Amino acid sequence: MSDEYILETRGLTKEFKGFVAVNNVDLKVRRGDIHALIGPNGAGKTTFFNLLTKFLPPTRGTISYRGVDITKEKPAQTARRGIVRSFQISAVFPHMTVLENVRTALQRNLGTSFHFWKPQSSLHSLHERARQLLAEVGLREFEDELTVNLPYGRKRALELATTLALEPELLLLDEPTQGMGHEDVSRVTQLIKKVSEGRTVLMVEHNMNVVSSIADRITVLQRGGVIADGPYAEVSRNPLVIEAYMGTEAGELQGAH
Amino acid sequence: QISDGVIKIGIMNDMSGLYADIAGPGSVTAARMAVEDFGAARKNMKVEIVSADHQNKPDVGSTIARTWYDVDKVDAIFDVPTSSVALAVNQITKEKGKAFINSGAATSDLTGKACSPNTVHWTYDTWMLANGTGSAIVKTGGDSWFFLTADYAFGHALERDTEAVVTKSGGKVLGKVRHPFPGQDFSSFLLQAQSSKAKIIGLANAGGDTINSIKQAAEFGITKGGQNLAGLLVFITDVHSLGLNTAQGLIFTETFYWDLNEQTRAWSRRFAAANNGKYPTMVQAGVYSSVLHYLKAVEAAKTDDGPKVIAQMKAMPTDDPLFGKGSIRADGRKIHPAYLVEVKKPAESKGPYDYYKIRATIPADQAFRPLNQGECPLVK
Amino acid sequence: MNHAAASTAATTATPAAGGTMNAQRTAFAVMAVVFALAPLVVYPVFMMKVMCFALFACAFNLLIGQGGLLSFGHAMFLGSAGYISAHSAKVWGLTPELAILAGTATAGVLGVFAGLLAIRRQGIYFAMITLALAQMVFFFCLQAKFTGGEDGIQSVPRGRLFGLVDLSSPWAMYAVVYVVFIAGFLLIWRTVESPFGQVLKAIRENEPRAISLGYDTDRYKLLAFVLSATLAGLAGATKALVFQLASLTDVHWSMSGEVVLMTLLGGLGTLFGPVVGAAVIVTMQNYLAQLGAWVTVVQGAIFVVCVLAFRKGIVGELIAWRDRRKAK
Amino acid sequence: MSATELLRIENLHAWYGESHVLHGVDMTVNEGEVVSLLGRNGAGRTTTLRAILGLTGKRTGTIRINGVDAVALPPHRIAQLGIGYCPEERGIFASLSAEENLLLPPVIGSGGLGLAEIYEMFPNLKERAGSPGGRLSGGEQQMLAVARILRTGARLLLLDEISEGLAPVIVQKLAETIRTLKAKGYTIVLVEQNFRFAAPLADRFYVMEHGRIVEKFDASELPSKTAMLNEFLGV
Amino acid sequence: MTEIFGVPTQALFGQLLIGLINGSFYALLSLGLAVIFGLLNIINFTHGAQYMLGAFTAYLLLNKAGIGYWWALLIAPVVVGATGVVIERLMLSKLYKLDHLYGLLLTFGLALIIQGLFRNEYGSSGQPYAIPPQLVGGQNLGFMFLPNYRAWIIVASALVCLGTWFVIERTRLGAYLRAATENPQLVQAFGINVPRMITLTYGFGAALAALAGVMAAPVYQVSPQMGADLIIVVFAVVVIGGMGSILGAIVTGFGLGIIEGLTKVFYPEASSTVIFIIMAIVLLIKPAGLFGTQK
Ligand SMILES: Nc1ncnc2c1ncn2[C@@H]1O[C@H](COP(=O)(O)OP(=O)(O)OP(=O)(O)O)[C@@H](O)[C@H]1O
Ligand SMILES: Nc1ncnc2c1ncn2[C@@H]1O[C@H](COP(=O)(O)OP(=O)(O)OP(=O)(O)O)[C@@H](O)[C@H]1O
Ligand SMILES: [Mg+2]
Ligand SMILES: [Mg+2]
Repeated sequence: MSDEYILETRGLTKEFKGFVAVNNVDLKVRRGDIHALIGPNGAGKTTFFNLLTKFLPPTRGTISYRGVDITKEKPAQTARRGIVRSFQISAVFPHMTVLENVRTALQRNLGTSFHFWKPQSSLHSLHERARQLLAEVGLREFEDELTVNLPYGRKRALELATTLALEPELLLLDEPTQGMGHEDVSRVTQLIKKVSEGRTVLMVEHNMNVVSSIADRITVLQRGGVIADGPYAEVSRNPLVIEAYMGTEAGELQGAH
Repeated sequence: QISDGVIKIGIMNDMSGLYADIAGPGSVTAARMAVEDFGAARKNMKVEIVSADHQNKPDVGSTIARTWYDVDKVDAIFDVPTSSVALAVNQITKEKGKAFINSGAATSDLTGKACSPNTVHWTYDTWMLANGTGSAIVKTGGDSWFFLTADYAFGHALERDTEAVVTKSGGKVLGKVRHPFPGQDFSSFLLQAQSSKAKIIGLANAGGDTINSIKQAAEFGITKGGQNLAGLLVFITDVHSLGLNTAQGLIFTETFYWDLNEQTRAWSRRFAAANNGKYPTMVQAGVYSSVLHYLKAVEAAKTDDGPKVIAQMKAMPTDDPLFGKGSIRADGRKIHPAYLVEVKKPAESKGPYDYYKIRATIPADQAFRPLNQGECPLVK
Repeated sequence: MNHAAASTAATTATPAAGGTMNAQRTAFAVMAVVFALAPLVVYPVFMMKVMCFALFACAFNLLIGQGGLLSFGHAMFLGSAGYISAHSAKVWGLTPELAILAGTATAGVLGVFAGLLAIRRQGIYFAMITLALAQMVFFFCLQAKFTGGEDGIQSVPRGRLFGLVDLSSPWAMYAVVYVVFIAGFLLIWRTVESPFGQVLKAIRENEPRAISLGYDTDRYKLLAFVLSATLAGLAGATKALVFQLASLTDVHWSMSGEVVLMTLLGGLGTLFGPVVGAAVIVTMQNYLAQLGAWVTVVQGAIFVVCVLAFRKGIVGELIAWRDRRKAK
Repeated sequence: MSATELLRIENLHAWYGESHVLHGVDMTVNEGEVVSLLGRNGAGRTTTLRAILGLTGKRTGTIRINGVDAVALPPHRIAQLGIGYCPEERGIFASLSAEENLLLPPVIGSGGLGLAEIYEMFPNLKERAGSPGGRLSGGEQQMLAVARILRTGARLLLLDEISEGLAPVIVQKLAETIRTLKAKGYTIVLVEQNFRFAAPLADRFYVMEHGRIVEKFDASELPSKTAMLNEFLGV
Repeated sequence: MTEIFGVPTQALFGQLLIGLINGSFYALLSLGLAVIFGLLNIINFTHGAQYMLGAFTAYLLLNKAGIGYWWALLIAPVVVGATGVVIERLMLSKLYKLDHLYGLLLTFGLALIIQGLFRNEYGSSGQPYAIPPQLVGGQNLGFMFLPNYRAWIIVASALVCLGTWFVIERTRLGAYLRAATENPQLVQAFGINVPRMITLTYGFGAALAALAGVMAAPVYQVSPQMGADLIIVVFAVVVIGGMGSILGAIVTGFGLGIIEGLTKVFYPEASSTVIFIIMAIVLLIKPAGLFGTQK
């Protein structure tokens, strides 16, 4: 059981002074899936993410990761367990080179992060791995660029590479394609597909093209509660979902993005 | 013989801070006058005066002292208010074998634990203030006290010494309260003093603290209520800035007042003329007479070597228009009379700086701490 | 806002940190030689003062330059360390090296407590909190018995190093201060380049991201703070022996202001800036001593000018100038 | 053409500090029409809008709003010429409640929508009226950002990526809103990533590339332009 | 009569009242700081100097022009506010694009300059300033003698605080201010003249400081240093209240005044540190301060 499902929430609930943002959600994420979380605005998707990553404490309910209850852990802890999130806005270290960005993530496992007496050269051993990761997201040739100077799409790619450096087993992506031009969208979509090999991905996404093309499973939230759950084909036909989320004008359904 | 031909005098004090008015540029003026009156030119002795601001910081002070002695060939340092700086300079002077004649600092350690063959303490010190004010007031009827004490070494010392005197001369201390230093608002402490019903409220603090406590005492009608304030360290400048209205009735001790006699008046007018109208404080007067005496000693000893001059200064009696005849003890303490003064009512004052009524004169031999009580290694 | 601090600091720092290592090496060599030979021409006590403050400023700079945190209360470390080393040398009769050690350690411990409180906020908040904490320490030192209130601890014996070398000779003393300064400087330099330094930079750049990468950022900031405090303490402890006194001056907030001034003038976040800044300010104070209150006016003016027109500071401007030359 | 010209931009250059972003943009917008500004990421569309309001660093060229030269004016005076701006990053004020956000922009012209009208257009907002702006969800913030400027009676609306991050239902709702506004005679500049959203709404299109206008055409020519659009936008 | 920890309740009332009086000054000063911080995100280190300037303006008005307290109460804030406006236009306005720490450093420098200049001119020992004739004397409240002037201080500052709070939290102008605090550019893009708003706000903050200065003149010495140390305490007050929170500044201002007052009775030695200790505790429990919001 706990090895079929990598992440499991039971009765997870978040209230903000009276207002229920996430309403007793039972979610099971199967290991190896790309699991999409969709829903109308204000449904509670981001909040749900924040609960999973401990940026918010739940009001009620439990989160278990590979059978272990992690409800009470600190953000940094869950990160070290292998649950890593990306932010709705791109998160990079602007005044470091692309390579250093990735290296910063790798460095943690070295366990020398508090050693203020060690020379920087002690980090060079990490460069090879860093370059591999950069290659994976197609940033190999940018490794010495200062990150500020990268265009938006590439920043997202870099962010992904940094995230991968942590060897995450579970990737949490909040609207990974937001604010991207179409070629960026397709690049990142392929990227996600690619990196999901041997990993589990849980993502919030409004872009139906993306969802339909790569999601194995979809959960639809509305007003904090789950209204549908299943493979895309099935869910997208669910009248509740169409009414609450996709909208009636079937023509524009696909066209939403 | 005079080292490299000139007698170089350094006036080091606070030129801009809290003590700028009691010492500051005024002290430099006083020193100049002393050199004049001594007639250095006539006796073709070359005397130079340099001055610096120690900003009341011991480390600034000691750097200045060191450079003065090592680099600028200064022979003697004068004035130096602020005990911390004074003690630092005292020690360096001893190290470098120069001379240090202090006028501005209050700490009686200069002639006690820290006394040195290179140092003379000229004008006043805490013991003398405590003793003068304490005993004299008790004698004149103020026999129950409450202390308002600045909560740091200096305040504690003043309080300790005064309390001793008060009890010794038959008065009693009803209570005391320690106020933060520097303080802004003293009203709550004053209320405590008031409810103690003590006849005398002793202000064991200095500068702004004293001024503010006096102001606020007036405001809360404490002085009107029949209690008297005794300042343990008050200068004429403080009275000046408080104004008679607020300060009237305040009692404290000084060793110099411009209106003592013809000589003091004459000199003070000269001084005021040179010091844009401001009358001399006892510190500035002290600088004048100490420089004068120092030069006489140099002349007599025919050297400006520190210890020798100091020894000479101690050997010969002092005599000058401001402090009259006096002497310097083995421990370096300059001995002269002290005056218990009370601030006049506005009505009684004939004009600016006519501030004091002399309530009592404490003869020189009683004014200062007895030689044997100072724990000064020099006196065995 | 903290991030902005970072970028401003970073932009000045990157030229120094990145790329031109050898430039820094030569600069260091020059500095080492200059300080070694200076006492032959300049008054030694003055040079020692410069070195003490230079180390103090470097320690302070470690925090703003790497941590992006501006402390407005660093005097508390300089001062308390001074008091402890003075007290332990005078009253307990410890040998100088032990006295310095004691002082430094105290500053370190104080740093832990102050840090735990201060690092919870950033930017201006941090500045004000450190300032307030320092003020607390000041009042403590003012009232505590052993500090001698405003008299300070006077005539502190310099004693014999390891019970052998008599430090009352200015040369011996100078040698000690020199070694302390160089060692402290090298340690700071290394810290900047170390793995730890990298993490600090990351935190400064984007803290939430650093957290999400699994870094417990507060602990890194705390370590940075404690390091800075300890080194500031080292400077203070040494200074106390040099001047043979410890006084309130070194715990007063105006001292905290001075170290900011030195660093700002020399160049925030640059390696050598604080040293240059300290040298300039100390010299100024020495030669303007006669000017009295004008000293503060001049200092204030320097602040204003630096902030308005000269933000990179002396060294920062030099680096910028060099890079522009390179660019051409 | 006959229609009165509301906005005219000629040879507009704009900089962010050192970096020169707009290299001579030319475009005109007539009273009552909806104009869409298309382009890739970083093409310079947001910058164009910001430059119109004087929110970029340096800028040169001519910008005429109702015939008034705006280049010389500070942002608030430009806005008072009757412009409503909905920024890409939404710019919701976290410390103000949703309603305060809604009521913040001062009324600068007649004929703005009433609060009631707005709330019926965006029910979510009514629901969250009391809660601090910073607490709103991404989408709610987006709706608020649009709603906010409909009150002020500004006649020229500059909308930057308003369909971004919205659920399809809401996107459809916004499309209707735009039509309504157009019917009410508003003039709208629509910066859109999402071509399919803009396509049915706009009367005319401008395509940007590297800070220049590279194409302009009417809705009627749309079919014939798909090839070109594919090339520029990868639609 | 009854006692609390050996202190007669009578006396205690007196002490509470006194605390309240000092609190009024804290409140006024921290209010000014909070207002400035709110909109400019600058810790106005010059605040202490501006407080001093207020007092000196009153002093000079009296001695150079024979203009008395009540007019000074009006003129001094206007004058100092005006200088504030100049400072903002000429200097601070150049710094908004930069990190706020630069604002702190600049104002710190300005404070040094102003205080230094006044020290050169007037020395450190203070100048006297008499209590306005209308307010000399006082009421005997039985448990204490309350000088009329002190009573006036409490009333006046309470009024000023309330007024300011109302304007900022409850009016449209206030909403603009709060919005501009977050995103001035956008607010300006809505058609509001933000630069002027900022300038005036700084001027207003400075004026508040000056007002406190004038009120302080008759009670304390008018001296160049009068603001220097006080301001640090006020900083602590602002931190405790929660930076930028108007209400926080006011409430903690008065509250801490009282607490400090009580400390002076029960454990005077700590009265200079108590505020900082409280700050430490508050920070441990609520890093954003009592009324602050972590941002
Ligand atoms: N800290 C908070 N305090 C109060 N309400 C909040 C808070 N955070 C979120 N909410 C409310 O909870 C609901 C869910 O917010 P959330 O950001 O999770 O929505 P979402 O699914 O991410 O929507 P979107 O797709 O627009 O981002 C929203 O109505 C929001 O207003
Ligand atoms: N604040 C800024 N400082 C410096 N450069 C900027 C800034 N904002 C944008 N740019 C640069 O200006 C160029 C145009 O940016 P702009 O935001 O106008 O593009 P856009 O067409 O709106 O694309 P999108 O909004 O989809 O990212 C980009 O190269 C961007 O990197
Ligand atoms: Mg969201
Ligand atoms: Mg854009």
